[in-house]
Amino acid sequence: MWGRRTAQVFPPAVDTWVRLGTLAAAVVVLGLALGGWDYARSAYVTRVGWVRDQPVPFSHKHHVGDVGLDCRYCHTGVEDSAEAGLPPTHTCMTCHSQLWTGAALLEPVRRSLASGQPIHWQRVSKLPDYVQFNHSIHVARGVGCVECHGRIDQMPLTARAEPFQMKFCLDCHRDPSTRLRPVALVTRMEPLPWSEAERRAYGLRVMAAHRIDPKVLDNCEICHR
Amino acid sequence: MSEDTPLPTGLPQATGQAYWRGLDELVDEPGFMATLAERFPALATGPFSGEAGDWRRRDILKCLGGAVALAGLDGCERRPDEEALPAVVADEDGTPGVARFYATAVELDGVAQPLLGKTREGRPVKLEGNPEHPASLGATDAFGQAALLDLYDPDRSAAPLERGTPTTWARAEDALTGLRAALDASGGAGFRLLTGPVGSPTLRRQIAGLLARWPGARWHLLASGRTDHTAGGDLPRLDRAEAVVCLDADPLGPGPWQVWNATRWGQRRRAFQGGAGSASLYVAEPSPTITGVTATRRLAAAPSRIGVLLAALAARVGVAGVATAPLTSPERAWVDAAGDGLAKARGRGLILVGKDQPASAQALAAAIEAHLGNGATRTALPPLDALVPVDAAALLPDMAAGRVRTLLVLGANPAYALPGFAEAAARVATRLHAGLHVDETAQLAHWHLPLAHLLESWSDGRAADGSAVPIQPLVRPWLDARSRHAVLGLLLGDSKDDRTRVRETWPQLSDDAAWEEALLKGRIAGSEPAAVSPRPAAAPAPLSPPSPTDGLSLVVRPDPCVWDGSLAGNPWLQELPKPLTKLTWGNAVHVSPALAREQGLKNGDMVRLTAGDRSVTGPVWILPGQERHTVLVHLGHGRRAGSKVAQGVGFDVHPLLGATGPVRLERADGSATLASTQQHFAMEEDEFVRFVDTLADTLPPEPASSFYPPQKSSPAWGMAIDLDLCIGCNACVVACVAENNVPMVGAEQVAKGREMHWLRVDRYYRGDPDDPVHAFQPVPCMHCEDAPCEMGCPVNATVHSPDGLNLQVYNRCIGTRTCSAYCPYKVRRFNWFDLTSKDPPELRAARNPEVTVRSRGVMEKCTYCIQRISAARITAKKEDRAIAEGEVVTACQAACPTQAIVFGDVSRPDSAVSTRKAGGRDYDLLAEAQTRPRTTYQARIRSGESHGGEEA
Amino acid sequence: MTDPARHEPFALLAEFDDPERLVAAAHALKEQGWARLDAFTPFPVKGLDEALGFADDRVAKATFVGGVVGAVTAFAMQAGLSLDYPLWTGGRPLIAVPSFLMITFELTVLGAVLAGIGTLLVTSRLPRFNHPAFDAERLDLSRDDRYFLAILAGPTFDRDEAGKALAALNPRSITQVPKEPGA
Amino acid sequence: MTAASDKRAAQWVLALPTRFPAPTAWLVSMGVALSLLALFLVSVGVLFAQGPGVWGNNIPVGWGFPIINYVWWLGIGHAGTLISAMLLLLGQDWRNTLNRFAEAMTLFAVTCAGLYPILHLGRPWRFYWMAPYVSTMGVWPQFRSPLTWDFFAVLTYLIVSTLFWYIGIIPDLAAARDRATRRRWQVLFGLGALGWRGQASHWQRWQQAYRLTAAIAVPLVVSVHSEISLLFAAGPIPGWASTVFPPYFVLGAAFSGFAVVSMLTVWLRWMLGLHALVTPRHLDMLGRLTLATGLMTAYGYVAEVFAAAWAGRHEMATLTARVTGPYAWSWWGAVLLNFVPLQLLWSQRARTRPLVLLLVGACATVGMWLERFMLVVTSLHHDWLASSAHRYVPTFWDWSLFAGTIGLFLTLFLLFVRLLPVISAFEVREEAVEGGGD
Repeated sequence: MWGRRTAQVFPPAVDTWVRLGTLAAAVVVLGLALGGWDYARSAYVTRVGWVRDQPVPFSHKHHVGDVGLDCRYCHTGVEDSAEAGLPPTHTCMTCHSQLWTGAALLEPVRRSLASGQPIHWQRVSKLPDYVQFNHSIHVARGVGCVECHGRIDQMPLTARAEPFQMKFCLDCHRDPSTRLRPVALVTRMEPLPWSEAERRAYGLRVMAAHRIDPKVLDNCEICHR
Repeated sequence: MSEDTPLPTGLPQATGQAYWRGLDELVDEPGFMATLAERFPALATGPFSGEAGDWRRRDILKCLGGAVALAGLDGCERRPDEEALPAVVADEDGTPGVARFYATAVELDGVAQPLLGKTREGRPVKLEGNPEHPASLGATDAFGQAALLDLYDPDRSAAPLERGTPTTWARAEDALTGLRAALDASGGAGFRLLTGPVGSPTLRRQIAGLLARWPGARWHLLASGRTDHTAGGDLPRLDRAEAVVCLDADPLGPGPWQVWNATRWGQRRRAFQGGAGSASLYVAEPSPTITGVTATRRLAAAPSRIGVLLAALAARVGVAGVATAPLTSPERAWVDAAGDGLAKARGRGLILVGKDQPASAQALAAAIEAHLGNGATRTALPPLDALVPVDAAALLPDMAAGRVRTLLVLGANPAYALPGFAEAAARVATRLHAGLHVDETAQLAHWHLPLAHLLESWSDGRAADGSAVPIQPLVRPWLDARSRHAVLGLLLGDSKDDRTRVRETWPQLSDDAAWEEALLKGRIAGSEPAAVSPRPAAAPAPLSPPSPTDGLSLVVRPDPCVWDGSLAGNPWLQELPKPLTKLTWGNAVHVSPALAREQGLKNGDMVRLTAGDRSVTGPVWILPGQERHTVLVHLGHGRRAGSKVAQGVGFDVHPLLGATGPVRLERADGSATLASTQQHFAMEEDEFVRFVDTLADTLPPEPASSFYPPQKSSPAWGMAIDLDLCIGCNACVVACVAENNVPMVGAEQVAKGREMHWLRVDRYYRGDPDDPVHAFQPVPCMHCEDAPCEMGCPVNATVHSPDGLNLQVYNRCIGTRTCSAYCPYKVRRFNWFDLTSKDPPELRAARNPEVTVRSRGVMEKCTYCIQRISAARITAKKEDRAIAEGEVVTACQAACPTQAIVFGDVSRPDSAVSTRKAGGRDYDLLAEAQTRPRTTYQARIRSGESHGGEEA
Repeated sequence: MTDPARHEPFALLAEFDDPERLVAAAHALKEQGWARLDAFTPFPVKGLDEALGFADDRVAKATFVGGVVGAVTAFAMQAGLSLDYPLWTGGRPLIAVPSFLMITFELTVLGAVLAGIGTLLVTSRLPRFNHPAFDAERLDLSRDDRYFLAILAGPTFDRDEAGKALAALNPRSITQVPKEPGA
Repeated sequence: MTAASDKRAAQWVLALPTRFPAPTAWLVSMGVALSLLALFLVSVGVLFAQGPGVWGNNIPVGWGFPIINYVWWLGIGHAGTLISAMLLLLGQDWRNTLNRFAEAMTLFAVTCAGLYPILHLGRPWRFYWMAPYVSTMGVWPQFRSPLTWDFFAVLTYLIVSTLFWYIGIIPDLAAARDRATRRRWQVLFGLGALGWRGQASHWQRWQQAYRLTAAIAVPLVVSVHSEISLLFAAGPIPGWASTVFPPYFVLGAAFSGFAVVSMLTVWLRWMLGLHALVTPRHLDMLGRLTLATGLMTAYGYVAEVFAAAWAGRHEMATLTARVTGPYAWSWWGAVLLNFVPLQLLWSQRARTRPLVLLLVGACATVGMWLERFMLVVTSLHHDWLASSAHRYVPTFWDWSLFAGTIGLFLTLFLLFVRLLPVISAFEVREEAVEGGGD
């Protein structure tokens, strides 16, 4: 019937298609929004759980979990410096001059010592350059290593445990009470034998004692300078 | 964790496993050493731990890349995670991320400026004054601050050159050995050593040894027309002088003695503010200097009139038998004022006469001082030793005559600074040059040997007060360069290391304790020269008749920013606005407004300046307050070689040095754009800089400004800048640049109005351009309580902190520039381009790791050195105490030699800043803008008389 | 031409060539008690709504509601988000009502317009690309300069009654619009 | 004119796209437009590659061409909505021949305006931080900032004026669909018409929606440009902090808008031969509108001078700088171009001369641009401290981007002219039948 001049430009199917199309468009838009929201928080962006190739497959699980080294044995700066610091080759060799002296895995370490060239570690817990994080004050207030670095003692290969995004920092800065622990136990990995209520009660006492005011803790200049 | 938070019951006190803390628990811990090391960092460097160990902490090359990565310098955008490179050997510099300070010094014209070098991860990132040293009192000048960048200059010479081609030190050593043999044979005949002024006792000792070993050798001094401070002379004591008269002299101006004089002037002036005696400064000068701007009474006088003024002054104070010439009424008024001032301050007066003035003038000044009994206001320093160099001028004829067979130029640049050197050098058989750069002289030399920067070598020096300063390296030489001592050592065939050489110079340092003490304090005890009795005043010689004033008189001065050109490779100094003109990146022919009117000149017009048979061509700059017929030019520009930064900037006026004959100024073709950071200097009816007449006067109170209550918080940071103390020396500006990683943008961008300085020193004048009143005003961010900028930002990138800081969050900024548009003070700076990410690693290493490096398209501004505030806050928090008064010192405040800048907590009534603000001279800049600035100013006091009276 | 016998009609149309007669006709039918009346015109004809007894103000209501919703949302958003992360700017209070009114007004407008136009489309069942009306002979002229009065087919629709009623108005022509497009 | 002629004209308008009368003139114009558009792309490329430093902006003049052009375009973008909405409510039927392309002009002008605030940013790729969305930073926009207001204002204005224009064109698209013989036109118009069939029950709702939107659009226009004025007036800068600004800006906007509408009217009339529809009466009316708004703008100038006169030294200094300073040409240029040629429009003979209207419109358009330049630059280049005063000199890339957006505008407008009914045919017909009928 398209032959004769008529106003009927479209077959009935068009209406169906248009309605379906509108629906589809709505779904797509919604999908993109949710997808984007999810992507920005996904491990792909935050690198949470990603293991990076290291010159030496160093196992925190072995050294911390099994051997029982304290974090501060290698990360010596953590208590009095902004940076926890990576151990110099000498620190590795304090033990490995006696243990596993011939292990192929440790060849890069020995080479480093011999050549004086540092070991090229790949940083796992890297904050953006515009964030000024200070380890010492967090340790001094009893923020456990595990709060940010996770159960490092269970990581055969080291991976980022938390999304180092602003929201992550803010959550703690706005309510530190449940993340505080006795300073003596900051490097301890296993969860404390405390109920949530006990933790909060303790945290609140610490905050009172040290005049920690969450209202000013989320100010820009605390981290950005 | 503190006792007031006991562990709740049920918590295991033992922590499962037996953690072991580290080697220090296994080995015997040297507790004493640890604490000592903490308090005296330099000790931890273990100078006694042997050369190798000593180098370790300074080992920069090893981890430069790592240091760059760790320092977090890559701007605001997200980057893939970098590699981390821990040191191979435990860092004796202490934990990474903790700054350490080491006492050292840098030299200008052979005068050492005592410094503390701040190092992070084993590399210097900032220089501060050494509070332990009387010649510094913790203050620095612009040159001292900028020395850091010279150390990291990517254009520094990296390897020896033989006839221009890179070679090894081994070959250089062979050559020197050969030369030594030849000289031994010939007794040094035809050997000449050419240096700049040498203050280092060790270097002088080496030179003495050289001259003794080779009697035929000569030592020449290249001072580019400046006095050799190391040859002894009078040391002014402005702190004791209640009335100072400067005739064509610029004691507060840039130069080796600026810090000494400025700190002393600051002491005097502050005492005067406190009611303890007068602090009058009478200046007669051909062209305005910062001393003239600071003066309580200034007179623009042609150089030729200085003698006349001096005579009149002598007559005024009653020196007998002085022939006087007639004076103009302004001159008369000035002489009367100055004379009365001197008379009032009898015995506590000081007369300084510029070195360009004839000896007769100097003698007359001495006579007046003697007449008034002004002995206490100056100390006469003896020459350092018996060595007296021959002036470089005497070298050229010898060279031209072929009497020079071997010439060793050590750390000087005669091919640039000594007209005629190049031609004469052609007749010299062997030309050696040792310097930091492959400069004009190096290009003429057969051998060029790269020198190490003072901050990376062992040495010593003489501070302004004559006392000796040990110089220790902050970092290992990261280029294949040798110290000046090592170079002479090679020639003389002694292979000792520099540290030994220096210690040999100082027998009193032979035992380690004394040596360590010297290194810690940054001064060598008992090295102060005994003050000799001042030279007896010669009888007033008859003054040379004043030359006709119709002709022009030429004044040649070192550039206030790049000095004699040796610093021309330093971008921080090239882009530093000159105090009076605010010119950057180049020099100009400065003329008086009157002369400009006569000859129809305007800023930027090219002119040919001729003195006798020599002439140079350059752009004109009109300088209000300059004497009618005086023409001022600055040395130090028009470099033809050396650092890339230095080349092709400005024009070289060395040819005019010592030129005799009439001075002429002709219009040349064309004009040039001069990169000035300030276009309008006239302060009409505005009161940006406010004055009170006398100490007793106060400013009228401001009406309450805002509807909202003022901000209450503790701490509440604020700053007070006393314009009565500020001398506009620019030390604060460079200190700010160094502390805050402020990028340099170059002449073109400065001319467009895009300089990045967070802190600028505005300069105004009021009144008749031919004889105006000048004033300086440093302008950082005002940190307004009711900040308009914050209202404008759509993304919360600039907000207010509870302790009263106006924050700028770079990584949140999207660059709408609304904050800048709304800022009445225009203190905000914008990254119009990517200014940082292409910096070479050397410059990255120079950056302060505690300050974010800004990326393209974000706004930045003064933060009150928030990184220092945060550091103090964290330290205080760890010790569970409030931040102590004076614990936070901003970079500008630390550098200021007169302590014009005070920073602190305005919420405590007892703090220094509160005391300043409580005074009657305190005022808000642009109070009518109703922004409630936290930075306030104290008005200048016109009079220097303790008991009122004088009107300026 | 479709065959009425085989096809249930959508409506019966009477064609007029000027609006006055259309309105008059509409009045007439209304008085005869015809319920399901409508018309097809090239532009909104004055007085036709009254004649046909249209009084649908859903669009107006929706506009109002949309405006209110927009206003409340806007102010709540601004106040809420300012409190969610309280950052101090320019010494002003966190909830600065005068400043918030701007965006409140804008979103009021946006809400109102979106709601109004949305309701227009929904209540008119638009878009509708394929419609029996498009098949009608000459009806396309109703977008030009003809005016059609329509009696829509309903459960109690009697073609002949309607035909007579329309004929009585002596239109230029009477057309039947089938529900299904013809073969 | 007679009803019959109007009916013919209406049919003829609907046939315009399918039987386009002036292909050559159109192609030539399009050629110019596209070359300017190319310039636009190049300028944006250079800008993104190097940063805002390619412009002449500096400190103190951190705002230069981008903000000037932003305000200018947005001002132009106010006339369309004003014409169609306000005149519709006032029952001015003569608007029917103008409103369609006037509204289209509004859309495209606002589009150009909307680009500038984004291009102007130091980090344009972060522009979405101005929107309140759930970010991983937990930070929100600053709702006390005039820029945030503008963000919402411009967005709202763009959406509302688009919808207003669209529901207005639907009936014509339907008519065009029915008249079209070629398939592609049928489909194009048919899709646009959303199946409109002129049913009386639809018309009734349509009228409610259209009139309500119009009623809301008028205050919207006022609010939008008032907020643009607050972008300046909220700052403490002499020459900005003035309560005169909102009305001053709104009137100026309307003025510049009408000026541009006048130019487009004359141009389209000539190019498409719309003499039957765009009669001297329309030109006359346009002339009156331009004259009226122009005079009000002039009043704004006077008021500003008075305000400055008693607002203290800094304001006075700025005023003096504007009149005598280095940028005096922008002030005098604005005054002369805006108000001197305008006086021609007092005479009806002049108003009805297309060429006169065109030239006056052109002068006013340039003049209003100069006014924006004057407002931004003279205030910023020497605001409070003598020390921070600095000259501002636009660069090539400033000009090229400006020319580029003009190209963008022309391209869009020419496409509209080529593809859609440029005049509201059904309203013309309505006017013919109901106006001409009685």
